[in-house]
Order: sequence, then structure tokens, then C-alpha cells
Amino acid sequence: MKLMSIAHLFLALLAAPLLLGVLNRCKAVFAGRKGQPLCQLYFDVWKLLRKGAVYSRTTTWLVAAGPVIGLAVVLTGLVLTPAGQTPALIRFSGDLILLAYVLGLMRFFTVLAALDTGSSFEGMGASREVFYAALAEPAFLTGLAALSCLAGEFSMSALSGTASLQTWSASGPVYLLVLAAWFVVMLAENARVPFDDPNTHLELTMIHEVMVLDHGGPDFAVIQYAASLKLWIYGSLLVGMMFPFPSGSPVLASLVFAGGMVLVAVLIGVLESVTARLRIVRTPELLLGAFALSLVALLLAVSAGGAHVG
Amino acid sequence: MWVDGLFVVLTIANLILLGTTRLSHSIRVVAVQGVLLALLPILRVESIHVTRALFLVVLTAALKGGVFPAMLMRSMREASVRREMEPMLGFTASMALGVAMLAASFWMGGRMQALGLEVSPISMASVLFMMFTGILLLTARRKALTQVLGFLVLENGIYGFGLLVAGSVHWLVEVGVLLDVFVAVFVMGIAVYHINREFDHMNVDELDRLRG
Amino acid sequence: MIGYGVDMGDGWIFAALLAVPVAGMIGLTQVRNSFRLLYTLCALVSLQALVIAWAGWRLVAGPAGGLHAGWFMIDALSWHHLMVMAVVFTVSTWYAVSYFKAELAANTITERAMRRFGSLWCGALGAMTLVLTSDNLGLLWIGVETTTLMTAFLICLHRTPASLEAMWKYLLMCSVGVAFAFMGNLLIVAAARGTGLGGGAVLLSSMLRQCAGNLNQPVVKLAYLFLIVGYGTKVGLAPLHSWLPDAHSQAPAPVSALFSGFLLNTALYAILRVTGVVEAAVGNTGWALGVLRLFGLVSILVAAAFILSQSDVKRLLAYHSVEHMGIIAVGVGLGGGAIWAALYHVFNHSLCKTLAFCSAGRLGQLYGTHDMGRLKGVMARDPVWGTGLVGSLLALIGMAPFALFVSEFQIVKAGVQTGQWISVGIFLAGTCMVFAGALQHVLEMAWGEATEHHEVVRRSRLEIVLVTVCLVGLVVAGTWMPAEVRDFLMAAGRIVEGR
Amino acid sequence: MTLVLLSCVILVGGGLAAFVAAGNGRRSFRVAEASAVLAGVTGTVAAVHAAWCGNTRSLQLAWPLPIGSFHVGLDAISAVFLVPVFLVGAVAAVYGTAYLAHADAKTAGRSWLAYHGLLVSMVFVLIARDSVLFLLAWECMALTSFRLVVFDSSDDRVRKAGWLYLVSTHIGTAAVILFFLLAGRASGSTDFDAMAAGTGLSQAAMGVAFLLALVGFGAKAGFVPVHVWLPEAHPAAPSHVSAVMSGVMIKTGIYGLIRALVLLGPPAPWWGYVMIGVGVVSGVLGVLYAMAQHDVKRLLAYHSVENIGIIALGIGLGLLGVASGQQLLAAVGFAGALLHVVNHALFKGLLFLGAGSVYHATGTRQIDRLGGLLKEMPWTGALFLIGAAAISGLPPLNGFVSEFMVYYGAWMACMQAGSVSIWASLAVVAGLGLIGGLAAACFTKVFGIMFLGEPREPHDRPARESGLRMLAPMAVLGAACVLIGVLAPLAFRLVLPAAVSVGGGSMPAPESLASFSGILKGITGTVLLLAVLIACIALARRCLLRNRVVRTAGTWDCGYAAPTVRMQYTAASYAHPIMRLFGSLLGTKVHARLPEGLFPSKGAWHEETDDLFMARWFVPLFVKVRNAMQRLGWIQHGRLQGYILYVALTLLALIIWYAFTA
Repeated sequence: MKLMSIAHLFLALLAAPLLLGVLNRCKAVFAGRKGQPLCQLYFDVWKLLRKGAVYSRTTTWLVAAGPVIGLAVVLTGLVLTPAGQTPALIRFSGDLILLAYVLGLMRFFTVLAALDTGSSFEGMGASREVFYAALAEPAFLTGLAALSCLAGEFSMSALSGTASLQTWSASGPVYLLVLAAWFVVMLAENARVPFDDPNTHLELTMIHEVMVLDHGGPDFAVIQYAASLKLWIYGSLLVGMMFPFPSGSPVLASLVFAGGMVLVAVLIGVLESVTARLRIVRTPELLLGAFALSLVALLLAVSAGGAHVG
Repeated sequence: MWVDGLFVVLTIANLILLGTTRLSHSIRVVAVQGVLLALLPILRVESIHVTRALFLVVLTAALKGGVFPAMLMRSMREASVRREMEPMLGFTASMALGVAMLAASFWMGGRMQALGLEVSPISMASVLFMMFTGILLLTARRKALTQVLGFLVLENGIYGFGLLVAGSVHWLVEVGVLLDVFVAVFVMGIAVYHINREFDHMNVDELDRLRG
Repeated sequence: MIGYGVDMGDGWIFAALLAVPVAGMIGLTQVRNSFRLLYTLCALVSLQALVIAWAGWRLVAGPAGGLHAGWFMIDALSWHHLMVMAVVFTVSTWYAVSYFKAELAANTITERAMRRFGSLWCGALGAMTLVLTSDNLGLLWIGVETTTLMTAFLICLHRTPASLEAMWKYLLMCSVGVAFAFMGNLLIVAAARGTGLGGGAVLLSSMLRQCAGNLNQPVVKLAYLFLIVGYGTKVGLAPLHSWLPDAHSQAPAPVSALFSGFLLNTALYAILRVTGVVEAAVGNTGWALGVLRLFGLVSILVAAAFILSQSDVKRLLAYHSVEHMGIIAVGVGLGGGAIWAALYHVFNHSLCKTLAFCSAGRLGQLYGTHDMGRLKGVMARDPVWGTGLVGSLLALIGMAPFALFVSEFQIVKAGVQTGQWISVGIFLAGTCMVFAGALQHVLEMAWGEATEHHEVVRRSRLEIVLVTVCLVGLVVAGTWMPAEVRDFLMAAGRIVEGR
Repeated sequence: MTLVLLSCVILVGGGLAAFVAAGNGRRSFRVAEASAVLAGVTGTVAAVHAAWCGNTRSLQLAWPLPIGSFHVGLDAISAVFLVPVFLVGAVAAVYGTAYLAHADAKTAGRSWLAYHGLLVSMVFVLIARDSVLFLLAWECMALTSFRLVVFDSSDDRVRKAGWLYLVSTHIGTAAVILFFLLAGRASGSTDFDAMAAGTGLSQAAMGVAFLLALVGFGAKAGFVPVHVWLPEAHPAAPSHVSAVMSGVMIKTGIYGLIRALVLLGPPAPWWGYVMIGVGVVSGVLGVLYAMAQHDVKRLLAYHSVENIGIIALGIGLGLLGVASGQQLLAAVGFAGALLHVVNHALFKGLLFLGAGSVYHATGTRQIDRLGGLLKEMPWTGALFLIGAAAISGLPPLNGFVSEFMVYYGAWMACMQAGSVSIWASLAVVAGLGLIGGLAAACFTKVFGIMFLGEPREPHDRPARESGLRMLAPMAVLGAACVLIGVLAPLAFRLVLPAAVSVGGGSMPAPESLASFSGILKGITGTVLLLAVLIACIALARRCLLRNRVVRTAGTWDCGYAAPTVRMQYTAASYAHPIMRLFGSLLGTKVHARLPEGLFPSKGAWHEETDDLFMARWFVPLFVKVRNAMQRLGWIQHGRLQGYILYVALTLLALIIWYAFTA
């Protein structure tokens, strides 16, 4: 079991950039372009790692600390995150709260690193980032509460991979609602359309991209890589919690998991191709909507879960 | 019988007090009232220690009939005021009110009866009316001197009330009370004198600098 | 004199208690030098205090019923008040020394006025002693009326128009009120017809309590109404308090201190005395206490209303007197465990208020005004009396650890114990309003920017001692009370309850 | 017990000595400092020991109070609250000696008496076992802290703040008095033991008592809407005092509430719901108001409201646990609350001290006038950063541990759906999530604007790093924050006895406890891993950059030709998106002068957010009362005749009343 976990950890470390590749390729297909190669991100990271660095005179040690802490956090997050039926290396009841808060730590320092440059553009990005985060948090945690009420479990590893066709038939609505809510949260947290547009380079519209304007060289490589890992974490949560897994052979389960991840990437790609970025003013409504969804999910879960638990 | 007649006289005196404007009249009326009240114990046979009773009668009569009027007259002359001008409550109005109060005091006398104080309602009503008159003089007149008179009338009423309901308290107490009243009037006289000197008027309702 | 089997040992005490003030009253008219006069005054007051201490010793040693000699009597209730009187007189007399020294130096007062002050001061002392020691309600009434007459001219020691006005109002209102009280006495005599008491005994409160059962109840109740309104006028229970702010604000500081420190309590003592009799007569149904409580609550509310909008510091303190008289009345009115707290509050309030008026007086001399709009920044300019004023005001509005907080707490406790929620509610609401209103004044006076800058004033050692003693005394009284003292107060409380 | 009393003696002695020596500023400072530190060390040791062992000691001194008895005691609950009193009290004293160095020596020296008095009275509030003694200490605490608030008493606004503070706490005291009397009504005693033994109250009376305690103690603790004094008083006081008041003193309100719950015995479920409601409202509104502030100390004061809300959530969960008979839920909920009490004392103390250093260095508390301080004051900045991360509840710091406990409790409640209303746990989860996110937003704002970027206005004097006396105390607090954050299981063990005795003394099943501390161990492991990873990556990065060109340039200006420092984001602009969403809720007033025309010359944007409860509720109430009272002025019209008429009419009315009743 432990071996499996370690294997999955390394899989994540290796395949995470690929996920973004799949995503972009899918977008390209929709746009009728040939698109960048699947492994583009690997090339970028490698190139950046070999570069020197340029820092603003305004900055302090924080601008360097941001990426470092960010990467450390997502690595810790990976250690906490189960992959399908393979549990995480560290698991305990309530570990998802810890995950949410270490990701909060990452955000905290990314934002500070952005403010460290004193650039008003990065300040703008930072301000929006914390704003979304504050609204996304309740939706995320409430959804979690719904799922854990359903399963009577409070540890990601215990929750992950429990979903099956029976549970879906039993309490499909809950899954659907939480799925929707968490998908929105994932988009917000990973700065995807409709919250943010990683493609444009018009600073006024960007959030995550604009926060890292002043990072370059290895730091930027680290940031890119960390971003892909973060997407992987959210993806694997989504897949692990929702995807109906066959019981029995772990290998099959792993394959299902991988498939699920690809599916998530494709889904995002499709979404990004068919929808446009929302106006900043409207985005809160989307997040509040997500919160409402998971709220309903929780109530449903309690009415159902209360039966077989309490 | 005698007693009731006396009280009728006192009541009339009160009505005069309410009606008159001349301070000197009022002073005299109050003096007469005081003397009559002072004489009251003689008409009551049941007082035991005749000598003490007589002593008290003489003392009271002397004070109320002699000393007080003299003092008041003097301060009236010093203040050079003759009459009570434009009182807050007009004279006819106060007469009317007086009649109303008379009725009230009869009612109250009746209630007193109910409380188990065996006194003749007329006399009780009359002393109560005396007190009412005193209060009216105190509250509805302008001149400081009139207020002193009002205080005296009130005091007369209480004295009469005492005679009616309490019989004789210990003579020392009565002497003490008399002494106090004497000093009070004396002090008030001095006060009137000073007020008159400081303000060169003795209209009390203009003494309203201290408020709030 | 009037001997019903006098135990001479105690008789001497009463003789001494009355002799000292009378001697002073006559003797001081002859003292030409004002300074000697002041110090003689201090000596006399201390002597009186000693006699009172002696009486206290006799009381503890002597029989349970207290000391009796004819029409005179000292029991727990009266000795408690005597003790408070001694404290107030001692403090305010010593204070008067420093106060009038300043006046004489500034040549704002004449030697004649000082002589008048001396003898009237002693007269007031004597009259109050008479009130507190007389068992005979008639004699007690005479005493109360005498206090009025003695103190009237103390108000207008400097003959300003305002002081004359205040004095006139005081004189008339209190005379009229006390006249009603006399009527109450007469009614009590009338009610006592059935008891077979005659002559001098008919007004002896001790006798009346013994045969309370066969008093004529309705008449006694009527009498009580007259007594409470009559003496209440002098206590300053709202709505009979109108003379109080004027007199307190216009009198010289030592006199104001005496007024609100003890004059009011003298009249209140009279009420407590008769309350005991009446309660005994109506069979401890709490009827009399109820009336008293009503007056107390009204007083608290009225005082709160006027404290919120006050501009003159001495008037502010005067309304505080109204409030605290109300608090004491409520305490007594709540009955049970509140009565001894109320008596305890009597001491606390008297000490505190004496200090407050003394401070206000000296600061008034310093600033030349009592208007709180100009009386600012006292802490910086006069640390000694500033501390005195701020400390005493904080104590007055019920800050711990000062004693007033504790006594008020006990009063509320008794109210809750007996479940008199309305009274408790009004009490708390009123005191909170007073707190909010008065605190604003305190802050401005204590630390507000003074209009023009002055150097810090240095005060004599005597004054520093006075302030420290009073404040420390308040804290100690709030945090230390041996069981014996509490028992003593409770015994006094039982007398008020007529048990 | 004896150690605690001993430290009290030391404090009193030190305070008096400092007061006497006030003439010579330096000496009085040293005395005050030494005594505070000595007492702090003794007291902290004693308190930690007592909290850990959780056994109860009690002592009856032979000192006759007028009422009540001089009964003091030390149990786990008191001990937990004593820890911050001594710790923060001591370090803040050291800090204060440096902070007040430039103030007028005499006043400052005098102020130490009040400071030490405040500490002592807080200790007595915590160890009193008799309501009269408690109230005496309670009022002394109010008085001394009030004296410290009006330290700079020449300022008019400071006096107003002091007034508001004292009035609100006094009105609270009135409610507290009523509570004690109600609780002691059956036994007729003022002693806590007697109360706990025999509160023969009906359910309704219990409810009333609980509400009285909630209002009375809440006024001190700062629950919305009776929090209004905090944002006024804390900025007014000197920083080391604000640290003690906001970090420690308001916790005595929480202590009082918890003590009240212990005295009242088994709670009704609705108490828990009320607490959770209060907690959510206080938490969310507190952090939102904080977000809207521009004065850093005012902002921190509002954050106290927020954290008090979190504590209330914990208490509410604990109450639900007791009411529904789940010991573990009760234990975890109360433990979360108690631990958060300690944590908040630590990081809020740290933050106030940091803010004080900044004020000391730059002479302004306006966030928008600052910037780039991290270069001038690196240590202060770093320590402030620790505090900011801790208060935002981020691992590996202490704030996260206590919030995690509350989360976990909420989840347990959620599991027990049916016996506990789902809405309660939902409110906790969603509320905590929102609070956490907003807190992070708010403190990125504070730190980012104050310490990062370029100075937004030229300082009137160059900021200098503050001295060791100011840094060391902050360092101590920061270290404590990290320590608790990393050693979560020990922290839980420390507050467990107290939590259990709050929950009625029934220990949860050992295996459930073991599992929970296993969870905490997991957290410890994870955060250690995180630390290791950070270290490794930092190292790797250094190696990577060792022999490469590292240049410095201007910040990327997106092609704008002439960027100025005035173009930087300000606190207002940073908070703007959130304010736009919640501004209507807070009643934010915007004064905007937008640029007009083709060639706009000037534009201005100014937001201010006054406290809604103050502006809409309390001020109008006070005004109404005052006007009503002033309308009674005619009673005292000054005419004697009227006065005599009053007397006569009163008498007449009484007689008539009597005639008709008899």
C-alpha cells in the first residue's frame, strides 16, 4: 500500500505538467490550431531553471520566499492527497482542513511576494486573489462536510475512492452538487477561465499571471511547476471523491484514476474554449453560487447520512 | 359649644386673610388668631395642671399677640412695603379657592372621625382650613413678609390641631416648640431685612436666580 | 433634670454631649482672634468625638437596650449616627481651618463673620447631638428645627444675593416641612391615646415601641405620612429636595460638606427612628418601608436626570446627595439584609461626600469658579485636591474598591433575595445613568485642557493628610469589616425594622 | 497557588516602588521591569504546572470583607487563563520601558503603578472564588486599565474613548452583579462553591442568568454588538497597554463567561446555539470592520472582536457537546476555545507590540502613509509577519491548531446530525472558512502595505529598527506562537484538564482522546515535513543561483513611462473588492471625486467605515435619554412658592392615596 502511495507521489511529480499540456492541446483542438506540444511546460521549466535572475530594487527576501514556500506547500499537499483508492502517505481525520490551510499559506506568501514589488498591477492581482480565496474557502469546506457526512469519514484518504456506482445511485444528487461546487472552486483557485485567463497578457485582466510579473528564472520555473502541481492536487481530489471506482484490483483503480485526471483536464479545456472570462464584478456571484450548491449538498447528505450514521 | 363658636371666628379670620391686601391688616388678623388659639386651653376643662396651663396660655398669647406682630410690623416699616401687590393668585380667586378648601377640610374632618379621633368636625375642619390658608399664603403671594405670615398661620393651625387631637403634650415640649417658632420668626425677620437690603425689594418670586 | 430613675453614670454622658457644644456656642462669640477660634473649634469637636467614643464604650459594656436617661437614649442606631457625625465634623472642621485661612489671607471674610461661624457651627453640633440622643420624639423634632435655624445663617456667611436667596429658600421650606412633621408627632400622640401612656412618656419612642400593639393603626399610618414628608423635606428626598442644590452650592465649602455630610442624615435619622415605631405598630407588614422605598426610587431617578445636565460642580455634588439619600431610603425600604447595608452606606456616603465638597471648595477658591466648563485639568494643576475630587466622585458613582460600591451591592443583593425586581431594576438603571452622566464631568474636570496654563499648586501637609485619610478610609471601609461591626449594624437595622 | 500569590506580592511591591521612584524615571522603569519579569516567570511556571496537572487548590484568607469572604482558588480553568496574564504581562512591561522612554518621566513612572495594579487585579479576577472579591477585582481592573487608556489624557478623543470604555464595562458589571445574585439566590451566599452546589433555579431563571452573563461578560470580551468600546480604547492606549488589554484583559470576560457556565451547571442546548450565533456574527463582522480600517491599531482591535468570535464558536460547540452528552465534542470544543484564548493573547500581543514599534519609528498609525518598512526594520517586520500568519490561522503556527480543533468539533457535531442541529455545525464551518479567508486577506493587506513596496509618503523622520528591549519581547511571543503551532499535541494536553472541567468534569473515553491527539501528531508531522521541504528548496535555489548573473532593476512597470510611489496599491484599494461586496452591510461611506473630461486633472477616493452599532444604536439611544432628562429641567424652576407647593401636593397626594387605600 505504502509503495503504491509513493508510486503515485512520483507519478504526480512527473505527470502534473503533462496535465496542463493536455488541457492546452484540447483548447487548441477546439480553436482549430495545432497547438503547442504536450510537454511544453517541461521545456519551459527546464529553460527557466538554467537562467539567471533579475530582481526589482524594491523587493526584499520575501519575493524569493514566495515561490520556495509555494513549492514546499504543494509538495506537502501532494503528500496529504490520496490518489483514487491509494491513500496518502500522511493521513488522519481532518487532514483536508490542513490541506486547505497549507494552500492558504502558499497563497499568503505568493500575495506578499507580489506586494513586495510595489507594482500596482501586482497589487491588483493580489487583492483579487485574496478576495476569491475568501469566498472560495466556505464553498470548499462545506462541500467537504457534505461528503464526510455521507461517508461518516473525515479523512481524504478514507473518503477517496469510496464512491461507486451504488453510492452514486444512492445519493447521486449530493455528488453532483459537490462536483459542481468544487469544480468552480478549482477554477477559481487555479486561476482558470472564467475567473482568470492564463492566455491573455493584458495585465488588467489577469490575477495569477499578474502576481508573478516580476519573477523570473528559477523562481518562475518553480512557480510554474507548483501551479501545475496545485492543479493536480485539486484534480485528484475531485476524481478521488467523485469518481465511481471498481472495488478490487488496485492497478485497475489506478488506471481509472489516471483516466479521471485526463478527463478533468479535458473538461477544463473544453470549458475554457466555450466560455469567456467573467467580469470581475460578477465573479463573486459564481463563488457564492458554488457555496449555495455545497450547502444544499450538505443538507441532503445529512438527511441521507443522518439515517445510516445517527 | 363655645369651642365651636371660637373656631367659626377663626375660620372667618382665615377668609379675611385671603381677602385683604394690606399687610398690616394681615399681621393683626394673624395676631388675633394666635391669641384666640392660645386662649383655647382655658375653655377646655380637662387640662389638669392649671398653673402650667395658665403659664403656657400667657406665654403663647404674649408671643403671638405681642412679640410677633411687633417684629413683623418693624420689618414691614424697614422694608417700607404697605400692601401685597398683584399676587400670583388674585384675591377673588383665592377667596373662591378658600371656599373650596373649606369644603375639602370638612370632608377631611369627616375622614378623621372615621380614623377614630373623637373631635367635633367643625373645629377639625376649621384648623385644617387654617393650614390650607397658610399654605396658600406661602405659595400664592409675592412678598416675603406674607410668606412669614403664611408660616405663622400654618403654625397656628398645627397648634390648634394639636389641641384638638393630642390634648396637652408635655409642657416642656410645648415650651420648646414655642421657643423654636419664636426663633424661626426672629430669623425670618432678619432674613427679610437682609433680603430687602440686598435686593431692595422683597418679592420672593424674583429670587429665582438659582435654577436647574 | 427630667429624671425617670436616671442611672447617673449614663446621665453624665448626655450632659457632656450637650454641654460641650453649648459651651462652645456661647464661648466662641468672645474669641476675637480668628485663628485661635478655628483651633478652639477643632479642640471642641475632638472633645465631642471623645465623649462619643466614651458613650460607645459604655454602650458596648452596658445593657442590651442601650443607654437611657429620661428623655435621652443612645442605642445602636443613634450611636452609629453619632459616630458618623463625629467623623464628618472632625474632617470638615480641620478642613475649615485651611479653607478659612485662605479666605482670611485673601481678606474675603470678616472677623465677625468668623465668630458667627464658630458659634453657629457649635450650635449645629449641639442641635444634631440633641436629635441623635433624644428618645422623645417631640424633643427630637425640636432638635431638627433647631438645626435648620442654626445652619441657616451659615449658608450666607458671605452676604451675596445668591446665598441670601438660597438661605431664604432653605429656611422657609425646611420650616414648613418640619411643621408638617410636628403634626405627625401630634397624630402619634393621638394614636397613643389607647396605650395609657401619659405626660412625658407619650412621645418616648422606646415606650411607644413597647406598647406598639395597642396604638391606633390608621392614625399611626397617617402620622407616618406627615412625618416622612416633613422630615423628608430636610433629607432632600425628591420631590421635596428643591432647596438642596441651592443651599449646597451657595454655602461655603465646609458648610456644604456639613450639610450633605450630616445635616441630611440627621433628618434621615429622625425618619428611621419613627419608621421603627410605625413598623412595630403595623406589625412589621413593611408598610412604612414601602413608602420610604417609593421616595427613594423617585429620588434616584430625579437625581440622575439632573446630574446628566449639570454645569456647576457643587450643584452636581448636591444632586449626588439626593441620589444617595434615595439609595439609603431604598436600602431601608427593601428591608431585610439591605437595612444594615443602608446604614453602612450612610457612613460611606458621609465620608465620601465630605471629601468631595472639601475638594470642590478648595478648587473653587483656586479657579475662582465652580463652573465645570472652566474648572478643568485639576489633576495637573492641583494634584492633592484634584485627586480628592476625582477619587471621591469615582467613589460616589459606585466604582470599586471604594466602600460605596460594596454597600450598594449588598442593597441590590437583598433586593434580589426578596425578589423585588422592579425596585432593583430602577435602582440599577438610575445608578448606571448617574455613572454615565457624572463620569463625563469627572473626565473633563480631571484631565481636560485648562483654559490657561498655571504652575502646580503645593498644598499644606494637613490637606494632604485629609485627602489621603479620607480616600484610604473609603477603600478600607470597602474591603475590611470585622464581624462585630456587622453585627452592630445589624442590631441598628433591627431597630429601624421595629423588631 | 502560593507561587501565584507570591508573584502578586512581587507585582504590588514593584508597582509601589516604581510609583515612589517616579521622580527618577530610569530607576522606576528598571524596578517596574524587573518586578514584572520576576513575577511573570514565577506566575507562568505556577500556572502552566497547575494547568497541566489540573488539580484544584483553594485557600480561605482570614480577611473580613464587609460581605462575602476572601476565598481564592486555582484550578485548571483559572490556570489556563493565568498563563497569558503573566507571560504577556511581563514581556509587555519590558517593551513598555523602552516604549515610554521618551514620555514624561514622572507620568510614565506613575503609570507603572496602574500597570502592575492591572496585572494583579486580573490575577485576582481569575483566582477569586467569591463573587464580591471577584467584583472588587473586576472593578479594580476596569479602573486601572482606564487609567492606562487615558495615559495621554490631554487628547480629547482619548478622554472620550476612556469614557466609552468605562461606561460600557460598568453597565456590563451591572449585568454581572445581577447574574451573581441570581445564581446565589437559592443559597443566599456569594461564594462560588455554594453557588455551584445549590443553584436551585428553574430552567427559565437559568436561561436569564446565562443571558445576563453573556451580556455582562460579553461587554468586556467584546462580542458584537457590545464591542463598541474596543476600537476606541485600544488605539488610545500606549501599545504595550493595548497588547495587555486586547491580548489578555478582554479574555477575563471569556473567563467570566466560562466560570458562569461552570456555576450554572448542565446547559440547555439553545445556549450553545446562541453562542455559535454570537460567534459567527462577531467573527465575520469583526474581520470585515477590520478590513475597512486605515488605522493599524484600530484594525487590530477589530481583529480582537473577530477572535473572540472564534472563541465563542468553540464554547458553543462545547456546550452542544455537553447538552447532547458527547464528552469528546465537549472536550474538543472547549479545548479549542481555551487554546485560542492563549493563542490570541500571544499573537495579538505580538501584533500590537509590532504596530507600536512602527508607530514609535514613524510617528504614524495610518497604514496608507507607510510602506517599505521591511528594509528599515527587518526584525520587527519578520516578527510582525509571524504574528500576521498566526492570526490568519496558517500552519505551522498556533492560530491554526485552535481553529482546527473548532473545525473538528464542528465536524463531529455534523456527524451527530439529529442530536445537534446541522445549522450549528454548518455555521461554524462556513463561518470559520470565511473568517479565515478574510483574515488572511486583511493581514496580507496590513503587512504588504506597511512593510512592503516603497514608502507611500515621505516619512517626517527616517524609520530606524527598534532596540533590543522592544525586539526581545516580540521575539519571545513569536517563539511561543511557533512552538504551540508545532507542538500541537502538547498544547492540547495542556488545556485538556481545563476543557474537561468546563464540560462538567466527565472525561471522554481514553481511546477517543488518543485518536484525537493522534490527529494532532499528524499535523505536527506534516508541518515538520513542510519546514524541511522549505529548507531544502531554499537551499537548492541558492545552489542553482550561485554562479549565475543576478541583476537588480526597477519593478516592471508594464511600459508606463514614469511610475511614482503614489501609484502603488493602498490599503483602501487593496480592500476595495471586498468592501464593494460587503460595504452596504457595514455602511461604508465613500467620498469619491472621479476624474472627468478628456484630460482629467485630479481625482480622489476616500472610504470610511464607522461602527454601525455605535452610530445607529448607541449614540441615538444616549442622545434620546439625555434629551428626555433635560426636558425635566423645569422641575427646578427656582421659585420658592412652587417648591413649597411641591411639598404640600406630595403630602396631599399621599393622604388621598391613603384615604382611598385604608
